[in-house]
Amino acid sequence: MPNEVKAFKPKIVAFCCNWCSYAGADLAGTNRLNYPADVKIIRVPCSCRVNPMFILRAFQRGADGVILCGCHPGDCHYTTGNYYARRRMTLLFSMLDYLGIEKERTRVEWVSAAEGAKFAATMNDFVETVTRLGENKRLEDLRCKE
Amino acid sequence: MQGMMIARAGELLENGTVTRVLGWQTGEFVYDITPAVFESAEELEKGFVYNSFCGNNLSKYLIQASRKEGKILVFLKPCDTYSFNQLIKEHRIVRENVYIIGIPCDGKTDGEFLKAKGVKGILGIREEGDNFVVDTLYGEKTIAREDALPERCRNCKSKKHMVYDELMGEEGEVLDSHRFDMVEKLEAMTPDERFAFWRSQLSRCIRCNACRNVCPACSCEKCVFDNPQSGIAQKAAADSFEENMFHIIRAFHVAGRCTDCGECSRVCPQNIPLHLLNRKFIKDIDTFYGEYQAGEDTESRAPLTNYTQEDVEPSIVYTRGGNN
Amino acid sequence: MQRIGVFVCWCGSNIAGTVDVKAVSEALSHEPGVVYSINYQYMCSEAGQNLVKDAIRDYNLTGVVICSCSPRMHENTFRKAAASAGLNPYMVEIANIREQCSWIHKDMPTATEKAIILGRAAIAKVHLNAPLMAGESPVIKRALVIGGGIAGIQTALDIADAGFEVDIVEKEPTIGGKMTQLDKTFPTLDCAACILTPKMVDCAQHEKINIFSFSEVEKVKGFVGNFHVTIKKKARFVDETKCTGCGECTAKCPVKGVPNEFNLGMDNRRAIYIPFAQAVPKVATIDPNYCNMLKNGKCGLCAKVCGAGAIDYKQQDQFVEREYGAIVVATGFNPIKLDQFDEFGYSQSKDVITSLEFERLTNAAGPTSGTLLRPSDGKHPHTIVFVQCVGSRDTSGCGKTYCSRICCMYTAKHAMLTREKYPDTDVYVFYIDVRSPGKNYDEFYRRAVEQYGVHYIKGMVGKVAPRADGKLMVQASDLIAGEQLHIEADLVVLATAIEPDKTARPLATMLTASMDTNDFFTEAHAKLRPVESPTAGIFLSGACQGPKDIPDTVSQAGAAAAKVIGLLAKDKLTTNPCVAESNELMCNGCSSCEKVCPYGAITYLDKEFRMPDRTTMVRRVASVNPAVCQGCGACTVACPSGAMDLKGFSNSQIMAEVDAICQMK
Amino acid sequence: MLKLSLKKLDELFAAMAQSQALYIPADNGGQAQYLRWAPGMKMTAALNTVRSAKDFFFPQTEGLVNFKMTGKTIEVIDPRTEAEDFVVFGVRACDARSFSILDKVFLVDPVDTYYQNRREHGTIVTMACRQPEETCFCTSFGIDPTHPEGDAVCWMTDDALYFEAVTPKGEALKEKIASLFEESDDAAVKAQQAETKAVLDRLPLHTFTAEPLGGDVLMKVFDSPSWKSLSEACLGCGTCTFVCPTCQCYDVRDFDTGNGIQRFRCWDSCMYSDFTLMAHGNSRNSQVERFRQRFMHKLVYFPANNDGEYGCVGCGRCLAKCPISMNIVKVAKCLEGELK
Amino acid sequence: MNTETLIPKVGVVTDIRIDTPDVKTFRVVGLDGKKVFEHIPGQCAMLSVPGVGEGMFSITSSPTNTEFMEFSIKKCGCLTSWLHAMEVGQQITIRGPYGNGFPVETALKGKDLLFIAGGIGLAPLRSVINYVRDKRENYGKIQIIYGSRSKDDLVDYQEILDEWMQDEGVEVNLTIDREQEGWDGHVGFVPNYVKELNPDLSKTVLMCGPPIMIKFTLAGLKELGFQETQVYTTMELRMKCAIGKCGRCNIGNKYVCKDGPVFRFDELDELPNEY
Repeated sequence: MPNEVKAFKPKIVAFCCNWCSYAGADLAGTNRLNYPADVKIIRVPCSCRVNPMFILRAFQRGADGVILCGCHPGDCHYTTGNYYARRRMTLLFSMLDYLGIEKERTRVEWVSAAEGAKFAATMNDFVETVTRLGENKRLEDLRCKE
Repeated sequence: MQGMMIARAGELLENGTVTRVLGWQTGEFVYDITPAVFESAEELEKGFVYNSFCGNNLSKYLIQASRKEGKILVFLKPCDTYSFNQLIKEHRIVRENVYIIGIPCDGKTDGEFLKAKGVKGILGIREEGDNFVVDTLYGEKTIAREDALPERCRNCKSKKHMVYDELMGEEGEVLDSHRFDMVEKLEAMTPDERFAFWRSQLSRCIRCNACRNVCPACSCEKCVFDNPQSGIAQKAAADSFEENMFHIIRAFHVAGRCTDCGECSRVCPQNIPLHLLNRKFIKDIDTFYGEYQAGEDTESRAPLTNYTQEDVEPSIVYTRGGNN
Repeated sequence: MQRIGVFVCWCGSNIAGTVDVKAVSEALSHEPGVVYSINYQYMCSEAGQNLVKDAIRDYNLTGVVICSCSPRMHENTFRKAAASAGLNPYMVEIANIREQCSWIHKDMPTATEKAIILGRAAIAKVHLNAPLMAGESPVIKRALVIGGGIAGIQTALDIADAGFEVDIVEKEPTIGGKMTQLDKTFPTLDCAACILTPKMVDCAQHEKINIFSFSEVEKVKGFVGNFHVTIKKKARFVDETKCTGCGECTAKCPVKGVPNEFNLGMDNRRAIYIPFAQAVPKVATIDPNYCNMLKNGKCGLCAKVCGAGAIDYKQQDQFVEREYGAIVVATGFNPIKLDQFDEFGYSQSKDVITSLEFERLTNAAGPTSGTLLRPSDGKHPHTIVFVQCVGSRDTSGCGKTYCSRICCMYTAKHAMLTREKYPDTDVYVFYIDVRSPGKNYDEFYRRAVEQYGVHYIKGMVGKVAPRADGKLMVQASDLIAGEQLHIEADLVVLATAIEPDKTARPLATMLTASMDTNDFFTEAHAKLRPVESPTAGIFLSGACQGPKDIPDTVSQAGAAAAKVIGLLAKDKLTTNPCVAESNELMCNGCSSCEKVCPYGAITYLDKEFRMPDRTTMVRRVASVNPAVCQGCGACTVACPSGAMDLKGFSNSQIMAEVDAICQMK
Repeated sequence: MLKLSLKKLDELFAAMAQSQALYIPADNGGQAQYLRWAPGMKMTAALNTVRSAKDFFFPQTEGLVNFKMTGKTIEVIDPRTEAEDFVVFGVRACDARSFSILDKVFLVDPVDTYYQNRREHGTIVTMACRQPEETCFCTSFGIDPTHPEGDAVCWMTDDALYFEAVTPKGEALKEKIASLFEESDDAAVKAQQAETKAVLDRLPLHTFTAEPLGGDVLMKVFDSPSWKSLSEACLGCGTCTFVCPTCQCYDVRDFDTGNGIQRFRCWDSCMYSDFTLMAHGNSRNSQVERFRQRFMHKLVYFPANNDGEYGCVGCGRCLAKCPISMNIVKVAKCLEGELK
Repeated sequence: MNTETLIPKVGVVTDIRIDTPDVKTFRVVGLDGKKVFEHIPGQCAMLSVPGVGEGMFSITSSPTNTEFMEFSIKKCGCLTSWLHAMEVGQQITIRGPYGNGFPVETALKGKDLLFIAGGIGLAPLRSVINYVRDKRENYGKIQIIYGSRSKDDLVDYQEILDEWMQDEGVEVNLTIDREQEGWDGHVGFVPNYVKELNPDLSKTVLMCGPPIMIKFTLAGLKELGFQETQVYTTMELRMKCAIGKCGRCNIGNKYVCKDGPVFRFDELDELPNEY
């Protein structure tokens, strides 16, 4: 099948806070809840550790979608971290949208350690959304695609 | 006004209140004015100028100047005082070493802006009523003052000084401006149109760093883009990604701190409307977290170092503006 | 260049079932820096750990990547193994190829490819890992309790009983707090003084407890285990060490018309006074606002009558510096001011009183010696209206949005006691909801309604208007009957909302402890760490954290004590080495990081820098206290210059992971 | 001399673009910029482009060499492919002169083959100036804006374009387009030149000269106390450098694409604080020194190494674009003032 | 001349010698196992690790060594740290030679030579010293004054002991900054030691070391009666292209990479003091 067009497989980077979402992802695993292998998780201590730089970097390096998962507001292990993350990401996403970059490529989702099912569902949905959008062209760095 | 300023500055030098004066100096032409430090009445007489071309925001110079020995007198226009306050808030200026005289401002233009209006070969400029009369190599030209002012002045946000030790002229007022009109227009476009708009703008960037270096909010000891350790250092934007990256991160770093002084757009040699990026953040902050004007005071918490439990979720971006 | 060992775990068939572990270890062996790569059935087993240890020694590994289950499971196991082989434990990274790979993917090629990528990300990170050392700091084995109410007393007693020294700082002349002013306590109706005063005496007599009464915290420096506190002992013009509390002076003092704050101004005291009979310490205090001697040097009577020679008109504020390992905040509460609630006529009629005033009017030691009399004319009231939620659950902006939690129960108590003592009295209670979820609380409330015939009316009081004849016209709505009520009352009692003590806010600033918008101290975690402040070494006891009644306060006080004891029992604190660090050369001193730090771990120093032109310049720079930082990383993003970075999760490490994951291969 | 009606300008562009890339100064974002010509594109009315024409030979970023790293081994790959031929149309006299200055840097031994390659593939068609701006001072460096250098030279009057080939490259181009032109005398051109020269004499900077700074006053100029006040307001940005047609400093950097390393060079500015930064120090620590370097280089060092030719062509871009309006004219005048 | 001067060649590190706690000497050959290029003593090469950086290093080995080149490199920044972490067999890139080198075949020929070095400053001089030792007949007497912080910081100590000190007509004077156990040689700073030794005024001086040493030694030499025209040194500034085009390594109108790195002090005198 040499001429068959390879189906688009998006690259998704998921930043997960150590205390809630990463544990939620573990729980999804423990419960054998499927989500696409396109999602790769990076563990961070808190959603507030995620710098907009990291998100842009991911797009530069070829990511098609970036999702940030943290504790539910009010449940932050560090009390207030996700509140700051929420503001930062709201503004960043709004700016990306303003620049005409597909806003659906970025997402924030609050996933607790108990929400394995939500984690898997979120990832399934996000991968589907990004797959629909197709390859990231507007924030790509062609040098990294050679 | 210029005469009063020179006289007052001379007095303050004379009586020892200040040892230096930060102001503007005349140039080769009527419009090429340079910020300068004056140390004597003679120097002031010789070169000090205040006219419709003194657009430079002098606040940022005080980061260094206020740390030097002795007190410095600075003339600040209303919009400059916002920057000054913001720098005070961030502990960048030593307040005790600065004596501020607030001066009125009716908007500042520059030679480049007049040329963009089709004026060639400027030899001299007179202000006659609401007009600029420009003497050029190719004859005289009259431009209405209103048309000769750049966007930042036509949409002036405030004639009120936020801080001063002494005020020249009357105390002004905070104005209702239309400064978000263009942002709204962009928001109303489709993402494709917006993308095309910004690509056409940012692709002209030559990474001269003038916007960054002039910006009073960009006062970092070392910018992440100059720091090889930061992982995002870049000298010349090698491709479209790096152009976007620089301007997004720069706007983000000054979000909630940018006073909207407009210097970035003024200095851009490529005429990129960089203030539209900053204003987007300002507008979003106002909408999401309540009205906030950076530099209005020296105490309040900046929006990005603050939160409320009821803040909007990032998903608001999906449901808002810019139809798909 | 690191020398990295990669260890791929099969986890039996848990991983090996869907991930081709051999292919993973083979693929990763070609990554830059990888000098050793194997796979094994159970890496976490002793044999597996030995593989790691041996490889570290044999191959001089400087970094280890374990591809296995979640780091939440075995990160510590492998860190310990590495440490035992002489490798810094923070040079170990885990690639989670079980929970986040083999268990969720069914297709072997897919799972294997992902496992390789996750391994690469871990390798990329390890390349940038640096050895980290957990810091240690000594613990000063003494606690400070700020506030000497029931919360502070209980915490102090519990800590002291465990053998640690405790200082109580109380701003009033006596400890005891609000509880001393109460008459009976719900739901058991035992007398407040009877259960409180023995504890006060215990405090005074406990050899481990030291009471600084009439004192305030002036300055706090340091951090968990090492707080340096300056305590201001306000001048009371009486030598505490000499005064015997005999009361001779307070009886002789000629200045009689001083409003007595203990009775909420409903009677008077002298210029020299002891707040109440059971005060601890039982020492007189001169009120300089009223004392003639202090005001104009004329009098000196108290000094003459004092047999102990304790009077000292020249006494000054004294400052005491003490060191503590832990600080407990127990600053309590106050009823709110009622300025915003004109509709209840509090300022217009003496017969509209607060619940706390009602307590004093029914207390045997109160201004009426326990007989319930109208403050205006000293007559027995026959109709009493209790108004609930005065300023509580108020979204109008005049009061507080929260529920004050104690009012429902004490109002039931007041109503019940009134009906018991004066059965001829009609008692109405207007309420929005009755909240009685404590043990035996609802039974208590129902007794008031069912057994004592208190009229509970669900509804709001709209207006209380004093009439010329002294009656109070109460206009209210009965929400259930749907009608307007007009009641002629003799006494109206307002269940006033409570708020944190005014001293709490400046104290929080000194302690760098965070507060919510209502000025209640925030806890480190609402559910799991309710008695700890996010700032390490600061603990919360009683109503400073949120409204609570005596049983809750005492249990929280005990819990706070247990946490303090746990801390003080340690000789040294081991600190998490994954903390933020500020690069002074890049720091702007802008304070953004400090603002978002939930722990107050960041302070600023003025530091002298050599400038390129060989002059020096003083610049403000941030400094992180590693003993206090918990490593969330909020500061790293707030910092525009990138001067702030987080060890163990540095910008470059995370970006290396991003790169590895996104890499086109 | 060849003549073409301006009505046929589009046809001329089409003809030039037929066999090679054509760049013309066109309006973009309210200012002029060299853009690759496509049908419909009009020439700007502005005197000159914001960015100079040096980009064509010395682009802002340029890949030098790629590396592939596997284990301990390195593979070196030259990324260059044969460059396409191109024509730059409408280059002004100042920019035309700048190429000869750049040549003195890049084409001296050891030759910069990247530059050389582009240079060989490019044909420069210059355009005489008609309406100079007050910021122009090319005449101070012996440049005649009414008769620029170049492979071919053009004059534009109100209704016609006059063309003259100068070099073999220009001749080659002429051959391709000659059919569009008609032969003409140079009367109209002469008249226009005279008219322009009259304007040149009225330029505010027409008396400016950098002469007094040449020769052996180097050390005296270097140690001038004026550098401090001149540079005081300097933001340390690179605007002057990047719009300058003769600034040629560059940086060499590596970019890790994830699949290999791309080594590229990009414009750098001696005004930047990290320009001379080393692991253990910086030879130009303060903005005063960096500022001085830029002007010393153009006015003193470059002439010293190149038979007195200045590193400035008087295009006036830095006068127009400096955010704080500090520029080579002010600097030179101030220093000269001191030398007197 | 290599026309593709910005494109480097691949070099293989065949040996790594640990000289001092922060100096290592790397032996480099081309992929064919031979020397990558020929050079003059004092010339430099651009070494690079792609992705890490490129830097100018003086070639420490003598041109008379026909098999390989050596570089003594002190760990001080990003690139040098990476180089220090290398293992044998690692490939790096190399281009050169750059700079003018010492005038070994002209001005120095037949002269008595005095080498003065401090710390890593011996690296560029080692090339000349070994060149001169190998062409002994062309030069007069050789004196080497070399100092470092401590005995452990003396670069090429073994070679100095085993070879240089054994040569006839070569006088080696070593000194360290502070007293140290196991050291019975001279203790003191180089400038003072030079004055103590009071070398013959007929000698031509080749000097390299930290700026502060250069400054005081030069003053000392002048005091002793040496002329600036007798003293050579070699400079180091920020370099990127190494071919006099990128614009950063200039001192006045001279480019260190092209017109230097070797300067005679009278030449430097005519240049602005910006290095």
